[in-house]
Amino acid sequence: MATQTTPSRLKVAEVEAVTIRFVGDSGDGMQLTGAEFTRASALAGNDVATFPDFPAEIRAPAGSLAGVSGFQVNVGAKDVHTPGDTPDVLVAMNPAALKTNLADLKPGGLLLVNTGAFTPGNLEKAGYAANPLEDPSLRSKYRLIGVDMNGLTDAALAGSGLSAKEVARCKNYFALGLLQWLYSRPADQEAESIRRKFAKKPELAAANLKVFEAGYSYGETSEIFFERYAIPATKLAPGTYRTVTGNHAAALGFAAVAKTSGKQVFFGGYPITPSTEIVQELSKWKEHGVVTFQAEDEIAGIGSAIGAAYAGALAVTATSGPGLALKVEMMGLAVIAELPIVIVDVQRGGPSTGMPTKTEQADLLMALFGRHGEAPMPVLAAQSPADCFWGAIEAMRIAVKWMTPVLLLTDGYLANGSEPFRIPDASELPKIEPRYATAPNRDGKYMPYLRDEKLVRPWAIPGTPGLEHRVGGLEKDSLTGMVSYDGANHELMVRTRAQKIRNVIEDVPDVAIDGPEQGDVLLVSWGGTYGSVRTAAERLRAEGKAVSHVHLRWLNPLPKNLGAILRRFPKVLVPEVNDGQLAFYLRGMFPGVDPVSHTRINGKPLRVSELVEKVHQIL
Amino acid sequence: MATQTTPSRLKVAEVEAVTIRFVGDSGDGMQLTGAEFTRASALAGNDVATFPDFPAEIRAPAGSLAGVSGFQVNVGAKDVHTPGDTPDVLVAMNPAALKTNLADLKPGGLLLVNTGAFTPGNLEKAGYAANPLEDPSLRSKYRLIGVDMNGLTDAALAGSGLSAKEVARCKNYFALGLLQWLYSRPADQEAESIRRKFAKKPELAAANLKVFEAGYSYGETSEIFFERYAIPATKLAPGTYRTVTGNHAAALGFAAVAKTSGKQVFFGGYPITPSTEIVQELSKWKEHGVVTFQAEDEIAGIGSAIGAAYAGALAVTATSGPGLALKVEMMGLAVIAELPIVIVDVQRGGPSTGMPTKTEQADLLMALFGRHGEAPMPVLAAQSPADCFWGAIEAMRIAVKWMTPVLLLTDGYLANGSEPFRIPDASELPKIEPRYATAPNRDGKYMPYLRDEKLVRPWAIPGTPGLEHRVGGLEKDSLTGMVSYDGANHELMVRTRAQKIRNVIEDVPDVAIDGPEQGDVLLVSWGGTYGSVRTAAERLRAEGKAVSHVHLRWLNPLPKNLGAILRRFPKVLVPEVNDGQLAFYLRGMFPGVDPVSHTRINGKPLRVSELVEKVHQIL
Amino acid sequence: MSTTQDAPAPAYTKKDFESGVDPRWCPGCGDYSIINQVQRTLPAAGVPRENIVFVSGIGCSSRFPYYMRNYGMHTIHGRAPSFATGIKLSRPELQVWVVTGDGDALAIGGNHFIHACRRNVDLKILMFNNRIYGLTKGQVSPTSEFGKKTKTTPHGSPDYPFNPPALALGAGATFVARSIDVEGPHLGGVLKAAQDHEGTAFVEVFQNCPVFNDGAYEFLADKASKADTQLRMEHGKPLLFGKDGKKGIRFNPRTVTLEVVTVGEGGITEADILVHDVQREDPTLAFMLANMGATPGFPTPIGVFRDVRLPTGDEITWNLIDQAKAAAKKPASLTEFLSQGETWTVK
Amino acid sequence: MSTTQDAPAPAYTKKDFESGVDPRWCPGCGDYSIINQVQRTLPAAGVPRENIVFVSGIGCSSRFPYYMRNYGMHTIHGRAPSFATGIKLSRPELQVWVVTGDGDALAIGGNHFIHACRRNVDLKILMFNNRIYGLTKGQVSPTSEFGKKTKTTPHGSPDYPFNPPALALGAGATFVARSIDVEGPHLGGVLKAAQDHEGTAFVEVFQNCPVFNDGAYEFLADKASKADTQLRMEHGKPLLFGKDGKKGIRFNPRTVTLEVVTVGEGGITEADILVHDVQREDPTLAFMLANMGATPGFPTPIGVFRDVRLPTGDEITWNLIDQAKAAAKKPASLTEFLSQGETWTVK
Ligand SMILES: Cc1ncc(C[n+]2csc(CCOP(=O)(O)OP(=O)(O)O)c2C)c(N)n1
Ligand SMILES: Cc1ncc(C[n+]2csc(CCOP(=O)(O)OP(=O)(O)O)c2C)c(N)n1
Ligand code: SF4
Ligand code: SF4
Ligand SMILES: [Mg+2]
Ligand SMILES: [Mg+2]
Repeated sequence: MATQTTPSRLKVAEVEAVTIRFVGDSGDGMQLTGAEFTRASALAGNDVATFPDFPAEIRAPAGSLAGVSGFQVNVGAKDVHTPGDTPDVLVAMNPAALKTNLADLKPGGLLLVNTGAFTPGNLEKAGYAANPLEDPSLRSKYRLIGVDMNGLTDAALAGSGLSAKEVARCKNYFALGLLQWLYSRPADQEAESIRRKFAKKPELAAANLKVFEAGYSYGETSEIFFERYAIPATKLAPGTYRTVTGNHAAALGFAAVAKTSGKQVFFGGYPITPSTEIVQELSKWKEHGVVTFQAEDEIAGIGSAIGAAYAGALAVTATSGPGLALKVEMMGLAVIAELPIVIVDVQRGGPSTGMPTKTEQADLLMALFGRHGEAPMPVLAAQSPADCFWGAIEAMRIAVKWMTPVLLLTDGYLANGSEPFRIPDASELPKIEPRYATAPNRDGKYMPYLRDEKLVRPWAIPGTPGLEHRVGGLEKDSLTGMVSYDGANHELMVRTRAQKIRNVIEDVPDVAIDGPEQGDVLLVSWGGTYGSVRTAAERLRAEGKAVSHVHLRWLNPLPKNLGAILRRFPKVLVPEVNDGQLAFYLRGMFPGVDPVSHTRINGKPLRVSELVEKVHQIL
Repeated sequence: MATQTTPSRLKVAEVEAVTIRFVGDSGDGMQLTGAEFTRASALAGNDVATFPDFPAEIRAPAGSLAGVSGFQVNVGAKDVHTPGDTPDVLVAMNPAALKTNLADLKPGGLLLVNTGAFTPGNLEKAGYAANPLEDPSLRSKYRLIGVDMNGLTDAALAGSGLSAKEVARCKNYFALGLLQWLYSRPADQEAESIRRKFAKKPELAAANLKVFEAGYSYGETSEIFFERYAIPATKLAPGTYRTVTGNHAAALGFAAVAKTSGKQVFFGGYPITPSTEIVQELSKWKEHGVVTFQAEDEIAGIGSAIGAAYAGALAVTATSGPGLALKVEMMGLAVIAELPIVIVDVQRGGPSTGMPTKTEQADLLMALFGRHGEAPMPVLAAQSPADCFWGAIEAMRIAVKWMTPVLLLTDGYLANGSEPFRIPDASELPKIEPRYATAPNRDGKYMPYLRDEKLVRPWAIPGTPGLEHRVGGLEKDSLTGMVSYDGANHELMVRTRAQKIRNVIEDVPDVAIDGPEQGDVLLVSWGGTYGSVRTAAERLRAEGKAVSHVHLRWLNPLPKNLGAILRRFPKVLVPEVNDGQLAFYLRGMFPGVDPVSHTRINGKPLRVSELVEKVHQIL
Repeated sequence: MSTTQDAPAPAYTKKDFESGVDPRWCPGCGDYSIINQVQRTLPAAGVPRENIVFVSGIGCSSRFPYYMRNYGMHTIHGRAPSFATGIKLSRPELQVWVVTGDGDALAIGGNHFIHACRRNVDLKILMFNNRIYGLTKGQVSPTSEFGKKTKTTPHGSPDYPFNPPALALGAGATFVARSIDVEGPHLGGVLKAAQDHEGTAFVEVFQNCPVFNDGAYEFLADKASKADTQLRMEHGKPLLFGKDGKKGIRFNPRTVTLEVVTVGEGGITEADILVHDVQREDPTLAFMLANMGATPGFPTPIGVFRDVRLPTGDEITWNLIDQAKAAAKKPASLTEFLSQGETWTVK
Repeated sequence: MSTTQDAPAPAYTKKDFESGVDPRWCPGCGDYSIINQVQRTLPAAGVPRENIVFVSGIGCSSRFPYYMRNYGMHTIHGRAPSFATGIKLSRPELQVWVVTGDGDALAIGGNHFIHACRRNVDLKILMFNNRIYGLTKGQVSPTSEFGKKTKTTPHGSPDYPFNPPALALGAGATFVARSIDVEGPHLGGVLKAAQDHEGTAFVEVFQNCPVFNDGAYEFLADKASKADTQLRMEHGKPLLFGKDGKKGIRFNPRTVTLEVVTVGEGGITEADILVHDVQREDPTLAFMLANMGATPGFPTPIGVFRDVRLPTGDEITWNLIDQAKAAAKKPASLTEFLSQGETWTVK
């Protein structure tokens, strides 16, 4: 789809990519503005990656520093893996937003400011002694463009009969209009979208549209810009696309499992930031074979899921750190009972309540080792917002095939970040076919722990005559499933459970090396840092450095070929948003391998520039 | 103290050590018999180590295999580190007991059987087709001595007016009498102890005493024994001794803290096997400054303890695997709030409910890494029953000094096993002196996170005017303690908390090497396997092998000198009662070090013989 | 998943519900007589054995499922209701029983218990109340008497006990009943009523633990006095008790309290005696009777306190699902489903 | 540890209880008026500021301690009562408040809540009931109305809500009350009563969440109709309400139910109106009034339901400790203590 646009007096410059950050007060609708610009860019055929960054869950006072809400989008003509480190364009709707974000703007970057909001009151709330816009150094550092969006919005809506408050809430569309114009987006599409969004309130639809058009034509008519930009469409794989956030994608994945398997997907859980959207989406899809249950707490949430799994459902729970902590005992039961269930952990800043709205990767070792007794389970991690769809399906496939709980790790950045998602055809999805036992498996008796050659036990569900049996948390006889306190049996069962999880390796693809098979530095990442690390590797190779990248989707079991690859590189660098957990894990798993650990724990995705620098240091 | 005994027609042979196992039905009082023999041996100046092994918590049907209860004691003239691998003497009170324990008896060992219990009914319950005592192979393999203890007990109590049931319950004293005689224990002491024990029921005291004496003189008069034995007194350090189990010792340790510090020790917890005796003991000691609270669950248990810690108490909770799982979220809070509290985890067979009455060491990695976010805390482990006393005190000292939760690991074997404990003088105990803040610490304000040079934050408790402040689970400003969502502050706090725990190294003594500083094999152990591994090392050196042993009381931080030691030995063997957790941890912590892992997961302490063999293999 | 449709409902006998594993309770444990009654009660309903699931937590009582020849889960201390809720919401055609103890249900499991009462998912919850922690050998439980000496309260318990029926009624339970391990037929009747009830049915069974809390219910079980200490509540019948059935419970409207009176004395006739009505929507009287048990001088009520039919949690959940399905236009294909919202196509 | 002895009790004003941190609640949030009343109520009691501790869980409501100039803990979702219990048992001289939300107290925290009610440890529990999860942006809570559409129940909630006062009474609470965020003076009075009560005091505060559940209590707050929808319970006074105070609650002894009557109509006099008595040991009437709130056609009672003095959990605990100390012969030395039982000496 070409970027049709209105004829313009200005020349249009082609750019490869741009990173724009919209910042304003929580009340200013920056999330909407960012999402709309993203949508338009995607529809224009660009690749996009976004990073919304909103304040703590509770609304802070209007105009305060704590109340600033931001949305960053990276739009490109080539594959876009990250929302971008530092914005090329900063759109600041008030002083607090300017103060908290200016430092990130690229030197010489475009600084678009809503001057109308720079009132003494707002300046004070932001802790500005004087109006920073009047500070000449600002103009020297950046391409400052001040626009009184408040005033122009008022003007546009004069006589509309809307209240001052309603009018004020329209100004984000002015900013959007201006940006859409600047990046040569067709105006008409936005009109459609506005009508859809405000279908119930036509008067607001009209108002917002008016303001959007005002912003759009302001760019054209006012003399403030001397060129516009266009970003050529990306060569994405052919297909139908939509944008998804990680949480939305995970929910779609589980629902897809229900649709393709024809089996009930049962979700039992308890709301917790940043995982809640998963259940919120799933609850809408009752007609698609999904049953959701909001329990009284996380323990009951996973308990209900394990119960449903015993009853034959494809069971899921989703949570974040504090909730995962509460599910630990239950996970142990699922391990010993060998029942299939998927636990999604959307990691957030910890420890304890920590930083609920910030991202982190610090639950890895807990996911791997955080259960009492020997309780191994498969652990995998999604690598991008859209990949949460595939991660959800794969986790469920493994759980059912191997009769085991499976942990799927995502994080706050993936959960709220978005990117284009190519809608797959049913045939592209792996088959999930639970084989419920229907008959006794040993001389007319049903032996719940009589395993197949892969060490998987059968799944007999209530309602099946003759297969009545009991499962539970006490050690079980390796065949009959009766309670057993025999030491030898316990040892056999512990080792068998461990071996079964090791056997999952048959479903773990070898990792692919991005870059030369051999080189100076190997970057190893897992989970949500994929984009930053992949981009860093590409940049470094573009600089001519022999740098390769391996990204781990599977944390347990680790891919067969990983050890050999690690040993092939003189230097291995493991960048993480934690205190070095994967680096420690790799050391423990591959004697002799001693990676350099690079860690950042500031609640934000890793910066590409930082990684590039780090590699320069160790090269 | 010499082993005074009645003159005897038989010669008395001196033996260095003997391992005796008493086995019978749960109803047969084997725990009491074993404990009494242990007491007498200790009083006779021998060193002792015991291992009670009782069935699942619920009473099994009388005479059944599942109902067998055992008590093993190792008595020696030299330092005794373990209850012994395989008994020299097996006292079997019924067929089920014989069946389940015979395999463990040393070839040629003394097999003392209560023939009176070998009735058709009991034989059937034990699954014996024929009476095994009539099987000649038994006599060829062991020194079988059959005594109709039932009959002789009945005879002794004929006309006592006791019910048949009461009479039957006396027969364990016959066995005890016989063994006390055989090992040349003075009869009079037992008389005292029996009177004390049955003070409330004089008629039973009389009966048991009678039966004890019957057993004692039976040895002398009957012609079944041709010699008696005596075990010379051990050279224990001078002092007053008592025997303690690990749980009792831990409770004594916490109470000792209350007495020496003059501060309240607050225990909040929830009963769980095998940790419950700790709170059961502490609850008795209200007059010693201990407050105990049985909460509605483990979460509330540790919650109440953290609350008490905030209020200034020296707080403790104790649990086992499933309970530890439930405390995970709370531990994270204690980490971020930096409040002192000791969590005792008495490890048991896992995963899930697992094997509640069996021992295991499989919670190590959970203790180290089982919390969401970066939540490091000091972890130490007791090495013997009596050492649980010192472990409890040390854990509390560290918690208070460093304002941090501390995990103390013990296990089911330590908890129920017993050994002599030299009663220390108050002066031998480390001082624990909480320094509650009394005044503002920064320009008239109180900054809860203003740290000292060791990075420890102050402890201001309610009731102190002017220091009112709030703690909580959200990330806090590094100084004021106000909620902070600032990324840089979060990174600073995560790294500071980690560094603080690394600083604890100043309280971690270097590990001492048992054996040569350099050699062929280094055995590395932690926790309850100390005794077996130490004994194995001694045996191997006795064989002339260059084998050394390092035992880790500290798991986090690890001792400063450990890495160097590990690297000094060509082979490092790490034996554990789990699937290789310490071995993995050492690999992760010391790049290049790749220990051989030896694991046993059968609910029992490690066997010395097995370790010796293993070392032979790898040498 | 409904392999259950075609299952026949054979005429069962008690034996058909015995798993063949011999119970591992102590000799004389009250649990034996309870399982006995459960196994006698189940056949009547004619529910196919394979459609019944027993779920328990941890405790002596919670070993129960191993001894039943049905599907079963022996789960985690206190959490049985959560598993049971998942099973019933996922497979409403199954009959789901929860077997629990006073510690399992009311200490660590208290939250799941009250939420089960609130949601009214069709679960039958049997709580064996021996007023002690049996499995862990004798610690105080939330139903242990105030001041009771146990292993963790050597100087006496400082806690006031829960009154389980009162707690359940406060949480909104639609069915609340009580019986005694040794009163076989009575227990059987209560179990039957619980099985017939649609919605969460809570049955408290007074159970003797001869090993760690022997004689806790002597005052109720004692043949000589039980006629005076037990009040057997029967729907539609006046609340009479005592050897000659002349003692009764009268409701005193002035003081708004219950009192013990004797028919024939002081002009009291049977008409003055409160008539028991388990179907009262307002739980007040049931609550009053539940609390009466705790008041000295009054008999201890056994039988059904309340039995009210409200839509069950599983019915409501599945009605919503069926409505959603009915409202949905033809089953959407996967691609249609995934394509909701805005999409674009790359050629 | 008792640094508190010497502390004076200065004459405080509201300001003395403001921490100086400005609250971060949304504009118009009911929490503002509640904290306002708490800060007005505290000075009266004259308890030294440093002897008061506020403990909360997680939720909008649970941010409360940050805004109070006292000691405080902002803990873990649902667990506040457990911390508070530890503080109070360890340091009974402190005054301990718990601030919680409907989800915090009754969803994840339900068990700790009912056990607090049962133990009667002297805690003042304020539950801000906005019938929604505010902090997580609008999911169903255990007090959300049946059928309510929320983010996790787009087709309507399938769960029956808890009736918090009824639940607390079922759990044995000695003090149960209710008020409304917007009824400042009334709320102040209830808070004062809670502070004066010795033992666990539970106060449910109806709180409006303008962002995620606006108008939940419109029916009570609405100036025009509130006289008819609110029933203000006052100890010793007849339960009258309505514009002209002529409507009243009568107890119908025949049906054993409450009914709304009008004084002056059909021969009804004020004498027929039920007189409120918060000190009734028997919780039945309080329970009846609590349930009345849920019944259509009836006013919603606010004020104190029950206020009964029983020995508190902390009093009992410390009595046992003091008795043990009194019974103990002279303080045993460490060595004496450790040497209990059998010992032997090695020379
Ligand atoms: C998480 C956890 N905490 C504690 C325990 C230990 N435990 C097992 S059963 C039990 C209480 C049993 O009492 P009750 O529920 O009354 O059952 P009873 O044995 O009396 O029938 C306890 C504390 C456990 N198994 N798991
Ligand atoms: C263990 C855990 N689970 C879930 C959450 C997420 N969470 C925070 S507050 C909350 C509920 C808040 O509702 P409520 O208690 O009614 O307080 P309100 O915000 O409405 O005042 C939830 C689910 C959490 N922080 N911790
Ligand atoms: S301990 Fe008590 S409750 Fe448990 S089985 Fe034995 S008698 Fe029954
Ligand atoms: S979300 Fe609701 S409850 Fe929370 S602060 Fe905002 S208005 Fe108050
Ligand atoms: Mg019990
Ligand atoms: Mg709420």
